Amino acid sequence: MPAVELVGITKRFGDVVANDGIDLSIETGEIHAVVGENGAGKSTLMSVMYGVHQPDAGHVLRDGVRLRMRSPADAIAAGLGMVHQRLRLFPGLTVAENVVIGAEPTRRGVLDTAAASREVERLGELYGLRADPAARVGTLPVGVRQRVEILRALYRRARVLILDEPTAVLTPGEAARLFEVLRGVTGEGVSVVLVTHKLGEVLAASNRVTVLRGGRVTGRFATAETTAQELVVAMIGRSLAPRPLAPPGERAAGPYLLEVENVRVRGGEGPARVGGVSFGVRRGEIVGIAGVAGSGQRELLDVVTGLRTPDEGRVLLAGAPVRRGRDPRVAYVPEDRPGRATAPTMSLADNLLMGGQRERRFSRAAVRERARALVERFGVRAASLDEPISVLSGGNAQKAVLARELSGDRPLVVVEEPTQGVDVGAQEQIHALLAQARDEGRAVLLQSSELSELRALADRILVMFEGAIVAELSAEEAGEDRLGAAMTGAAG
Amino acid sequence: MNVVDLALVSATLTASAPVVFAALGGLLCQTAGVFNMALEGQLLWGAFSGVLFSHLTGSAWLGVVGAVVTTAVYALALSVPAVAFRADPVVVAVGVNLLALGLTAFLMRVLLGAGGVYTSPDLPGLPTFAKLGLDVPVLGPQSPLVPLAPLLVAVTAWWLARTRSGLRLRGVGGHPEAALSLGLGADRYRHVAVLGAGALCGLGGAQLALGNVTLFSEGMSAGRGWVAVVAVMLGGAWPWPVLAACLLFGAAEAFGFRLQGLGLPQQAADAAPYVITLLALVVAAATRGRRRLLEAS
Amino acid sequence: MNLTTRTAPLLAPVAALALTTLVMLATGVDPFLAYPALVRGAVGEGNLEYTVAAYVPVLGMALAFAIPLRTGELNLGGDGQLALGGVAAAAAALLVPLPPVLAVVFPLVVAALAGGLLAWVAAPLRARLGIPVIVTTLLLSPPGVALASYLARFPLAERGTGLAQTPVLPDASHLPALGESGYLTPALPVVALLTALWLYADAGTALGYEIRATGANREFARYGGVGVARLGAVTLATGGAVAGLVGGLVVLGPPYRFVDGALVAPGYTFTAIAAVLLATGRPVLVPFTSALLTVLQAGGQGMEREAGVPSQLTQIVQGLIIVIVAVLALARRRTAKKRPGGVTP
Amino acid sequence: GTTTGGTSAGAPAAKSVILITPNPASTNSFLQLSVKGAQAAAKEIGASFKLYESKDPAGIAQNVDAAVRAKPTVIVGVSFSFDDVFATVPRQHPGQQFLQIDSCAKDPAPNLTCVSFKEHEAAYLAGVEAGLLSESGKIGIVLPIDSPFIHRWIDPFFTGAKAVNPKVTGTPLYVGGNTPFSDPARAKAQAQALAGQGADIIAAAASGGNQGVFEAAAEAHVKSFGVDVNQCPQSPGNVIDNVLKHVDVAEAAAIKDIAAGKTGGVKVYGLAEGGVGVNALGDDLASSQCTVAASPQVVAKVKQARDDIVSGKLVVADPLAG
Ligand SMILES: Nc1ncnc2c1ncn2[C@@H]1O[C@H](COP(=O)(O)OP(=O)(O)OP(=O)(O)O)[C@@H](O)[C@H]1O
Ligand SMILES: Nc1ncnc2c1ncn2[C@@H]1O[C@H](COP(=O)(O)OP(=O)(O)OP(=O)(O)O)[C@@H](O)[C@H]1O
Ligand SMILES: [Mg+2]
Ligand SMILES: [Mg+2]
Repeated sequence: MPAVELVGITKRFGDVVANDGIDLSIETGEIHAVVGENGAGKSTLMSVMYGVHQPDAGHVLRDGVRLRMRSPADAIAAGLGMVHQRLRLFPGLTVAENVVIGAEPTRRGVLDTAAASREVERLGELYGLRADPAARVGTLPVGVRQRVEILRALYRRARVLILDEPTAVLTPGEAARLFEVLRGVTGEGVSVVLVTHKLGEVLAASNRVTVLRGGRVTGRFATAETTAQELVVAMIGRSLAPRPLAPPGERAAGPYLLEVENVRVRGGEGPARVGGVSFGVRRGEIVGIAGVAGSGQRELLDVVTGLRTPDEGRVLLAGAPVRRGRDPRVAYVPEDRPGRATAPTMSLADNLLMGGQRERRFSRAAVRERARALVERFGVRAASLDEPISVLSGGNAQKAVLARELSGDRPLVVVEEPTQGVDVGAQEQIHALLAQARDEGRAVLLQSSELSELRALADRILVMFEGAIVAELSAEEAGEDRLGAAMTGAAG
Repeated sequence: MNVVDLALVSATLTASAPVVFAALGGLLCQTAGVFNMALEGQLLWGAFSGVLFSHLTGSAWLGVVGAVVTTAVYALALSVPAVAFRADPVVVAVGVNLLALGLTAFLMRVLLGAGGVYTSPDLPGLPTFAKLGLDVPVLGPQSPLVPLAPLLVAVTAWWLARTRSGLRLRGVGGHPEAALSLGLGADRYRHVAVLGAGALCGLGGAQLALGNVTLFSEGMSAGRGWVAVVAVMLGGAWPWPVLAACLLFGAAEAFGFRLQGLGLPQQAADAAPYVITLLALVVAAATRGRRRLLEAS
Repeated sequence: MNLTTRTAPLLAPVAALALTTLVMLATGVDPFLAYPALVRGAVGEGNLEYTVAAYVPVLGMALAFAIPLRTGELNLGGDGQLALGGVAAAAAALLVPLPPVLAVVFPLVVAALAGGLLAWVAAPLRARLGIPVIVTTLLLSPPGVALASYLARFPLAERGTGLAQTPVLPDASHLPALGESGYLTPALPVVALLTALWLYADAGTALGYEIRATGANREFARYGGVGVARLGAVTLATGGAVAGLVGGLVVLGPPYRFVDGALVAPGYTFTAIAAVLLATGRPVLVPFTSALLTVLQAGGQGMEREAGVPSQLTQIVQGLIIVIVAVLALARRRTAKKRPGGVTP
Repeated sequence: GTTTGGTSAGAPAAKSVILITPNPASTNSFLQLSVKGAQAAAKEIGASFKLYESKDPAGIAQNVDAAVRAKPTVIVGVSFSFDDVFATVPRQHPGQQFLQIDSCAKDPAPNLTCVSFKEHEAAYLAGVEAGLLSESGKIGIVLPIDSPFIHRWIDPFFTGAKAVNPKVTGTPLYVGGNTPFSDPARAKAQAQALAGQGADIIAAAASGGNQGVFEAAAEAHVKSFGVDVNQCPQSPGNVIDNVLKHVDVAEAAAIKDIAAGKTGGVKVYGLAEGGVGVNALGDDLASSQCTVAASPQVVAKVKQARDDIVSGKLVVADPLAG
């Protein structure tokens, strides 16, 4: 008997049918991957399973028994646990408080903090999920935070663990550790439902795969018997063209467009975040930046784009220092889409304008005209230019940001995590756009935690560790093993 | 003339007590993630209903009970739109404050038959400790609600830190979606926090109208609710610092009165508490770092 | 949902009036007596002029609140800015005798500077120390009012009168009358012009776009190269300057002097805030919501005069309108980003 | 607002009186008294009565305009706040009679009658009582704001006290804040501050805040003074006396005069005219609940001082004149 069974789930949001009669069964102790394009209905399905959404039709069976799901409380009671992509932790509370909240141990009515800490340590020991119970969650790196979420589910004796895009924000090392943990818990008889856009993970870690498209199931596979191509076809209805992204031989030459000289940034939260970094990027090349989270890439890129003033050193663009605030010669695609790259409540047209508002005489018509042109040229799928950008799917929002930044002829392109949370189809288009920018003779600086992305796109990869560049690898040299070693500080 | 003496301490406590109650309410709401800017109106309603029920029942303590209950009910005017309907709490608060101003003045005319000020020798006020037989300095001239204010601060501090519901309230305020995914309905906690703030403002209003004085006058909250809003921010929504902020304001006000006696113009005394509070805020912000303050807002 | 959003500013007054009628009936007030008196009090013979005159400070103070609000900052210090502007205008007119026209323009400029300066103080405190503008402006308002009061009471005081007020300003500084009673002055076209300018700047200029973007997502605007701190300072100072200017315009109108408390007593600041919030984020509605609330307030006095119904009833109506609008406008805020202290996650 | 005496709309011949206050009358015992006087006069001359309450200067002007349109027998404006309006409007409407209480516009038009009071004379008498009754030699007074008009109570009060007891020191404290004329809580705090500094007499001239002063006085076991009307019953046993201003009497007389065609001019009511006074001088002292009744020697001294003032032997300086 399956541990969980979803039967005929249909869920509508207004006119959108997010889930359309979906059946899904999860066996005890298996890792079951759910894949599909942006907006295919994966998160909705998980939310239904976890009681966040009530389905318009269909129901959920747990060990063969039909569940009454009015809220996540019912799901938790039935032994389900969920790890959301945007982590649902309380930043102001400690690890122990975060784990036990909602099911707190008490002694004579008073919180038993000691018991909570003991429990966190015991579970951590058992599943290899170490975290300091007394640490405030807001101060922890994202990988550790995710562990806290898993701990929380396990503390509640979850037998079915739902993870929505858990690796999207993890470094490769953190992701590897996560899969170790997942294999550990399945060994204990826990079932795992894994939503992801990374087919590599699916093939490496899962037992079975269900593919969604447009709210329906378009494929069910045993992982051992399928291939990436087969999955892609089920997901997007065609296969991806094999693409030579970095045509070898044509090495960019000439002077550096971007020169970073001995840049030092002392962080507010820790010691020096960037300690004396120098490098350059030429026109016509893509330089990758790799490194585990917190190695200083974020701060370095803030300096390069002019958003942050370095404590020491300087950044030159075409021989002139980058302007403070934001240099208009830099196209910049930040990682944080709702926080920095877009204003979620503003319309798509207004979002597409930012940076170009002073280029021409401002008028409403001109703003819309510009937006329409960009949407067409970059293939952004949107129902209306006037709706808030927040209604766009992740992939489309990302394409809109790229459209805005790559339009015009800014010579330097700085991109962070361009394909995070973006489906494979959109990933392909985004990669093509970056390659095109390079071919137009721009200098591209690409930061990504997706090593495959770096290896496919970058001419050179700079590896950062603890605020310094510890290795520079050419595209040929950059194997996963060498990159991985350099990122952990082992000489590369 | 002495500028600092025990009477000043006493005056500080008197001036602060209503503000402390209101600020404690604001703190609860802030912790639960609702920005409560309606303290001014609720304090006013608390003062009015305290006098009304004291008048109707002939007992000041029943007046306090009436104030606590009806101000909690009045807080529904904030909690239903802002929590249940997700309306902007700032907008709702502006309406709630105006409504309180109009309602109390209107009902005062209609129910108490007085405009402007309602006072009567028959209106029972809260007893002072002196009247209860405890004629000591500082506390003697105060009503029992005055020491209750810091006591409630202590209870709140303990409750937030050490109890199940306190922990959950902190969680709910910090990240409502997270609470939801644990099956902890954020709304329930928020409603309770807003209504609790109402009850506290009822206490504060009752202390103002039946403790500090024994009468109701139109608009008698006179900005004390706004001071409470500031105190919540100045104290970073932590119980003890919020209490300290309220006391600072009360002391500045009492001290301003003294300065008047020394010949400073009345306008300087009027401005003093605000200027001193702002300076304290600047110093606190400069030392604490800007991040925390913005978070607290 | 969209329909409700669009009609919220219309629907809310209707619902609020219905609720108020209930209050009237419950307390034995005859609505058929009260409402006609309310309307006559606002627009009846001779009253319209005063209602229009009261519209000037309400609309002006609405701008003072709305301009910084577009960058996401709440300016609650209107009273201080207004009073300081008023007394500054009086001081300028009394101390610096100038030929006609200049004698009006110079005090107004000084008034705008005074109000703008007081509001501006909040900007660096926000940018450098992270002290919320709402707190700073709130705290700076009473000292502003106190300073104005002090100046009117001592250095600028008129001798031999009972009130804390300045002497009557020189004739050259009087705003000319546009109507019979002198209460209609060029202040109305001035404020109307400012409103039109603001509406144009907000919707039709790059600056307006940058201001809106800052309000929608500060970090986004910063990323886009907008100087958010500078913009915050500019909008705050502009809002304060408008408030100061309003103070100046009132003082240069009848009775042509600064009377302590006269600017603050009518509560223009909070009426204006209510009007702006009533417009639920659509600037073009601000002139209309301001008019609605002015009419209610002016009408309230007439209602009290004529029908003996306490004018506080109109405060009840206003309070109810705002609460109801907040609920009806929730559809817009569903998708809105988290605002400081807001409940939207 | 209150309306009595039927509707105002009627034949133009019907008499009517419209009283305009600068602030809501309810917060202010002085204004309430002026309402009482106008009501009484209207009744006596068979006129209808209407009360227009203003909230700010623009409201005053608006109310005056509305009143002019109603064409009553007389339009009464109370206080200094009407100085500006009554300097112009009566000239524009020469057919309309105006009456200003407690102040007078500059160069009053012939159709403007003024009634003003020498309350400083009464305040002086209260000061005499305070000077005689104070044991600590420290007296205080709580007032709404520091405006020149308010000094009509302060300065003569202290002068009177010093006249009988040179060692007396007097301290004025102002309520201030957001609502200075009706903030009993702040008024009480001010009175407590004075009591804390050893003042054993704290006069209340804080308008709507007076009750707070009386409460503080009662709690501190010190004595107080009231203003305008007999406020002794508001806090029995704690109020020595009151600085009375018989606005109602003076106003009613003026209204009747105007109705009878005796218009224009400034009528000043001092101790001599019986327009101001203290309860100690009244016939009903015994029933007034004022504690000065228990000190006949003080009453005698007050009577002496009154006589000196009336006879011109003693001149109390008007703080506003200086
Ligand atoms: N709360 C909601 N209200 C309205 N529409 C929604 C809501 N949640 C999801 N949708 C819509 O339902 C569809 C499915 O969304 P869902 O989040 O399930 O996709 P997904 O497969 O998780 O996408 P992604 O890969 O981007 O996470 C989309 O069209 C989305 O716009
Ligand atoms: N109210 C809404 N109306 C229309 N579309 C929405 C709405 N809310 C969310 N969406 C869309 O639904 C999709 C999924 O949004 P949701 O908030 O469910 O994120 P999620 O997929 O659960 O989280 P994540 O993307 O982090 O996995 C996004 O493409 C988003 O744009
Ligand atoms: Mg999803
Ligand atoms: Mg997603």
